[in-house]
Amino acid sequence: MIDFGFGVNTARAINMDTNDLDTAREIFDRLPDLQTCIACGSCTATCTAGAITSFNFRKVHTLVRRGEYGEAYAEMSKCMLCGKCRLVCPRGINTRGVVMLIKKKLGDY
Amino acid sequence: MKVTVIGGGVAGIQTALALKGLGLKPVIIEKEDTLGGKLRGWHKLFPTMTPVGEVLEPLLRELREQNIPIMASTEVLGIETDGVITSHGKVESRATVVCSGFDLFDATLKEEYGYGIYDNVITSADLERMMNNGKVALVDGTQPRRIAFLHCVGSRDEKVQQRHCSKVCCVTGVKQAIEMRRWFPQSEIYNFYMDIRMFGSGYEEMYRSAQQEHGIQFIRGRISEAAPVPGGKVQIKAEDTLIGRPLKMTVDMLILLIGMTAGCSNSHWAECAGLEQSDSHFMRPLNVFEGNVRSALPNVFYAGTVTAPKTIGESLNEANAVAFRVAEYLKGL
Amino acid sequence: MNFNSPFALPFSIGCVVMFAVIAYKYVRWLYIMPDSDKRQIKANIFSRRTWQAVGECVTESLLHRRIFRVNPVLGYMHMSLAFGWFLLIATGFVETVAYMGWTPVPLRGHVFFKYYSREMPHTEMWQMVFTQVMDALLLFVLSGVALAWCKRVYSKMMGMRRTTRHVWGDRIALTALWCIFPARLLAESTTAALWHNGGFLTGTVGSLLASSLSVEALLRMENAVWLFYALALGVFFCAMPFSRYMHIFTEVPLIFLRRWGVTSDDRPKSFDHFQLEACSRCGICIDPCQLQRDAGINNVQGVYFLRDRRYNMLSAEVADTCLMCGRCSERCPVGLDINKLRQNSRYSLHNSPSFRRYDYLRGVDSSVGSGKVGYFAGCMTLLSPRIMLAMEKIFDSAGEQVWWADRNGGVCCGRPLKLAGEIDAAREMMRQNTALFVKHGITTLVTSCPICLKVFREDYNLPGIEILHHSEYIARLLDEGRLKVKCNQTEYTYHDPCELGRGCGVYEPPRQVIQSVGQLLEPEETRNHALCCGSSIANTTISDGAQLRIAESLGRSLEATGAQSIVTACPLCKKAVKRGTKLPVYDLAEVVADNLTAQSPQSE
Amino acid sequence: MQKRHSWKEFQKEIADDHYFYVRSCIRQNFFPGSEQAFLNIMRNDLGKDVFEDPRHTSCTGIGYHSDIVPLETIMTVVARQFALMTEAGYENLTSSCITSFGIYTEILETWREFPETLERTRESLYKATGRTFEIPKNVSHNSDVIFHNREQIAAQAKLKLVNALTGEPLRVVEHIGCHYAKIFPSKGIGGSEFPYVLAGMIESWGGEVVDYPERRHCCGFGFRNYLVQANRGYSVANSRKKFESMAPYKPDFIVCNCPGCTMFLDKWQYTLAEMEGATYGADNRGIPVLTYEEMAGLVLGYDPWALGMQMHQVDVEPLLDKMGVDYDPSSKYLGKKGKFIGAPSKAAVNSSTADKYYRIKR
Repeated sequence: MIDFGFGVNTARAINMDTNDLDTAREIFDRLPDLQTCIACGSCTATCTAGAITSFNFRKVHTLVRRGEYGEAYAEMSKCMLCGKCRLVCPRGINTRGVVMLIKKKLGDY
Repeated sequence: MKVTVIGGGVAGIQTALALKGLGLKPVIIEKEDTLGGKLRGWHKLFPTMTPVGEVLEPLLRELREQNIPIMASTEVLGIETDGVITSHGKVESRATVVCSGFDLFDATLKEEYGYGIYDNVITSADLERMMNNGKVALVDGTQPRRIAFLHCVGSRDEKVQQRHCSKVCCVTGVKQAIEMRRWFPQSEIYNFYMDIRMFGSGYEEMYRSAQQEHGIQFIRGRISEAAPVPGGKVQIKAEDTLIGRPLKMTVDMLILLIGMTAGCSNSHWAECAGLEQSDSHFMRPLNVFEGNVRSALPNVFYAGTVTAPKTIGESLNEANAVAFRVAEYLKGL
Repeated sequence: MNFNSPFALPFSIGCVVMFAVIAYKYVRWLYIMPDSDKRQIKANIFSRRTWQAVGECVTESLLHRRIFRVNPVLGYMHMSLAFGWFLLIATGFVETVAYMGWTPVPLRGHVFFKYYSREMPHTEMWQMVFTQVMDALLLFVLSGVALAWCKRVYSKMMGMRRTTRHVWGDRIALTALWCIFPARLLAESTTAALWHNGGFLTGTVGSLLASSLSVEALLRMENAVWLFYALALGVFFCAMPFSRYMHIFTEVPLIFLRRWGVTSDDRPKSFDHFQLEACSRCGICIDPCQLQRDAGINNVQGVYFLRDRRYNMLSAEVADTCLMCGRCSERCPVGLDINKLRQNSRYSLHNSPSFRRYDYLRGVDSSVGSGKVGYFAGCMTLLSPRIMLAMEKIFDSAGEQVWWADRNGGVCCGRPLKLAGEIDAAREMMRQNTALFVKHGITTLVTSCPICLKVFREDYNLPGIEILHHSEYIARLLDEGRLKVKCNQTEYTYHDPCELGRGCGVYEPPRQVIQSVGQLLEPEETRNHALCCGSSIANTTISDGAQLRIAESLGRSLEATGAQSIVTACPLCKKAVKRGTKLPVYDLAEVVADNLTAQSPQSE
Repeated sequence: MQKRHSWKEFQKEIADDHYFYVRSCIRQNFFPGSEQAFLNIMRNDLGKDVFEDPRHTSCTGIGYHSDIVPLETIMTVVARQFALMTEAGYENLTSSCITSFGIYTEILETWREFPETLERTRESLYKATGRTFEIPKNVSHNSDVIFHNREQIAAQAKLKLVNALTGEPLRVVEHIGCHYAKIFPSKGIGGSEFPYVLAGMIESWGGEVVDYPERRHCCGFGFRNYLVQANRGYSVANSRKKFESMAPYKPDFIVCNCPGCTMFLDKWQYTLAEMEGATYGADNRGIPVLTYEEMAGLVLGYDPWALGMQMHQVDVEPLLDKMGVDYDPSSKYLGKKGKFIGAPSKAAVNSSTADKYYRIKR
């Protein structure tokens, strides 16, 4: 391989054809409630960790649902599991369960 | 006293029945050879999944029992104060109710979605037809494994001069997604939406069950273009606006949820009777409050989707309302 | 006397297997015990605690006092089997010695003495007494077996709505156990029929047999039934160390180790084996479980969790699906610390070393105010501003200078992560908060969240800082006269938060506070048996619907008191209970703040 | 499957004869044969009058799009080209370059919208050179002219865009170039969404157009993106996106409208092969990239080496073989009078059997 003094940029598009969606499917098979997210952002607004760092639960779980797992484990690891998000979720999603499940499923990433 | 009802869809039929119930003599003028309008092309109705026949059949039966005169295959050429001029001569009447309904948006106008160009790009109306025929499949007869619905095709779109929201496509998309899940339990189903407007009773619940029980995935973002890929599939591009990144995927079937556009006869009404159209080309009612079924002319009334996109229930309500207004008007003469 | 009859062979094999396996297990577990535990044992082995342990062994392992408290019939059933069998063995041993003198007799000689002594005369008065006593004891045990059969068919008789669903190994051992004593009765009765002896039980059954069967038939039968008896014993002994009956012996070392101060820990260790294998799978823990009662979850209760973990088939789902309310441990007849075991199982399943995970916490300090008293609201209290305002009013009224640790958002106390098994991550939060408390020089730390309270008391090292729940703090202010409240006739009922009551043993202070402002009505299940609200932070698996059903069930029980409003002392409970009832739900602080009298004296 | 027909709604006027010809900077350097081929085809095969003034210069479009040349300057440069045309007595401009075509169109539109800029330009040009000019009657791109005459070329064709062995039409990827119609859709045949200028040639000459998802995507040139070395990864990434999208259709070749696109779609294939080991054509080779003149030239029976096809990064021999072009492989690198012009080292995207992949010494 030749070094031309620049690298090829990676594509930014979420490619649903090449992304591995099996893990995502396993996650919402276990917690179908996650599918009911209407992206209101309450979870992120109330987040204890989100007040201190850039952690965005809504965005991370949406990425995971699209098969974008890179960073998801590291991001989810910022969660303190305090449970405020679960109390404010209008859809009654078991957000803490989602955090635990995503960390468990994506531990290898 | 004689009242002309232009259009034999649900609004027209119910208007005629309600007028008859108030002791008036309605006559229905329908340009097609059968009554029922667009409803005949639908399969099941949201949000209760009621088969169309359960709504349409009793209406038609009632119409027969009431012996309401029907002029089918008749075009209306003009509306006058003392009657309506049709392709089969003049019909004398003291009042006219225009129930000429809406047109379906022509999806070929959004050429970037490839309707009429790529095989497995269909509209929501095509899907209803397929379900009525009892066979939903790809063009080659196989089962779709990945299905995408696109909301707002021909609605809220300046590019095709459709600024308005068609109101019913959101819930139709949810309804059809659930029906597709029942047809193809193993498939992946995605709905691409800009906003999900679940305004009616039971709609939100249906939306939630689509997400939770039927595993329909909702992606916020409008598909910008579709392109064919080998094997009869279609590659679509959108932005997942909740993530803020472009997204592309290949689907077996792309279903365009086409909106309601103003009926093609509306401009004719404007010309021949001096009635007013709104910016969206639907007929403009006197006002949208207590005058919502009246036109600017005292003897011309509206009911149903001639004035704006409406659900079947809303059209039926307007039909009853307009009968009351017509009776009130005739009494005052 | 010749003890070499072949029928006893299964029994002998069973004995060898059983004792060998048990010895191997105990030696291994003691050997791998951490040094700290070994030191603990050495320090306490020659103390009063050893005698207390002996006493507990008698009252619990033999008499099953705690089960009697749950239900007398159930207690009797367990006692008759355990104590009855023990007495049979002990009395049988004495009987053998009485007959044979101090000569070496193999174990089977003691157990099958009725067979070996069948040709001996049984005419002496003391011999008759032994025969009758042994028959009485056998009847005692048989009555227990009969009750056990009944329990299988109709468990409500013993106050249990549900019984354990057993695995196959347990079923084999159980079947063998149920056969042992009827087989013994049949064997001894057959011998009694042939030799015309036996007591009131075996003799009577024997004469019935003699009257209906020929001698030849009886002779053939005798060998067969003794073999059956020995087989039942042999099978039971072989199965025992691998089945739930391991608890019979294991409870004894457990009691001693526990008395000597050995406990389970945040991370799994050797002592856990004693706890796991001391579970008799009696299933008493199933009924109190609200997941079973209200949410229809039937495979996660203490008994199933301990079983799954013991057989290395514990799934994350079983380990995680638990409210950790502690109601099961309150009833456990063996006194197992199920929550601790579950938590350290979660550690094995979920803990991931943190490294740089919480780097972003460093230096976070959004506290306001200053004072010797620090108030840590906790994440959940931040979602309940009424509690915050009430606390502010109380502090003002008492003239307290307060440092607000997390009024503008803070760092979680770490307990949720700890309960999820992520101990290392939780330590990061603890380090951060500890540094914050020390930095601001407080001497009293008040929190209105029992979740925080428990972790502050259990895991934080805060020398010189007194940790109080706001219920304790308010009770103290009232005692000291620094707060003045008016007492009215409102009838309140109080919901004990799990983490505050069973978790920290704080039952009285909230009650004192409520009684100072109104009347207190206790629900049926209260204090250490209080129900959980269902939203427990310890659970990450159950759905919103399940949480709601639990809350509604709790709501019904609180409404049944006839009280006008519900008071609790936990922000999470407050939110959860609110969903399950139409009654107003208040935090303790709100009730106090609403009833403060204006002219409360400022403390000097 | 239905064909798209909406391209017919986007038509433009193309002059029939008497063209003033302006060249492309990139093509003169990288595909000089193509410009010569255009002149030959126009003059010899189609019998048209094409005039070229050797004094004409770069339009300075690359400088303009890289923020180096100001608008006033480029307007004056363009005005000078028009002055040369006026002086020669021509009214129809035809440009060899898409960037130039875009520039001419943009400046004419600017002058139309803001007549004062036209006056200022006339002034500047007169002050600087003493020249005056007329606005051209018709501005077209060379490909428009070829498109205009495609049926005549088809009538004179010696070869078709057909696989000589199987008789199947060749599968052709066409790439229009952003500045052809994305700036002024009405100035491109078929508009910006469904451009037809190349597709029309391909269809007329017997080939089949590949409609692939990234058909409208930019090649990645982007001026600044390429000119700054550190940004080139972005440029390559865009080309890669197109290659990945077209590869499943197994195209026989790519035909380009724009000098920059031709260069990048050709050369980035080599770069990607070297950087990522990725090739997109048959047999793990590259996909040949042709200009429309080369395509027309092959159809009209020109010798590929006379068309300058030895200048390509991706070897064209597999395509020539497929089409049944009669050519002499050994004379590939022989210039005029049989002089050896030098040959490049073998690379993964080349089709000729290479002994080994070479390494460039840095």
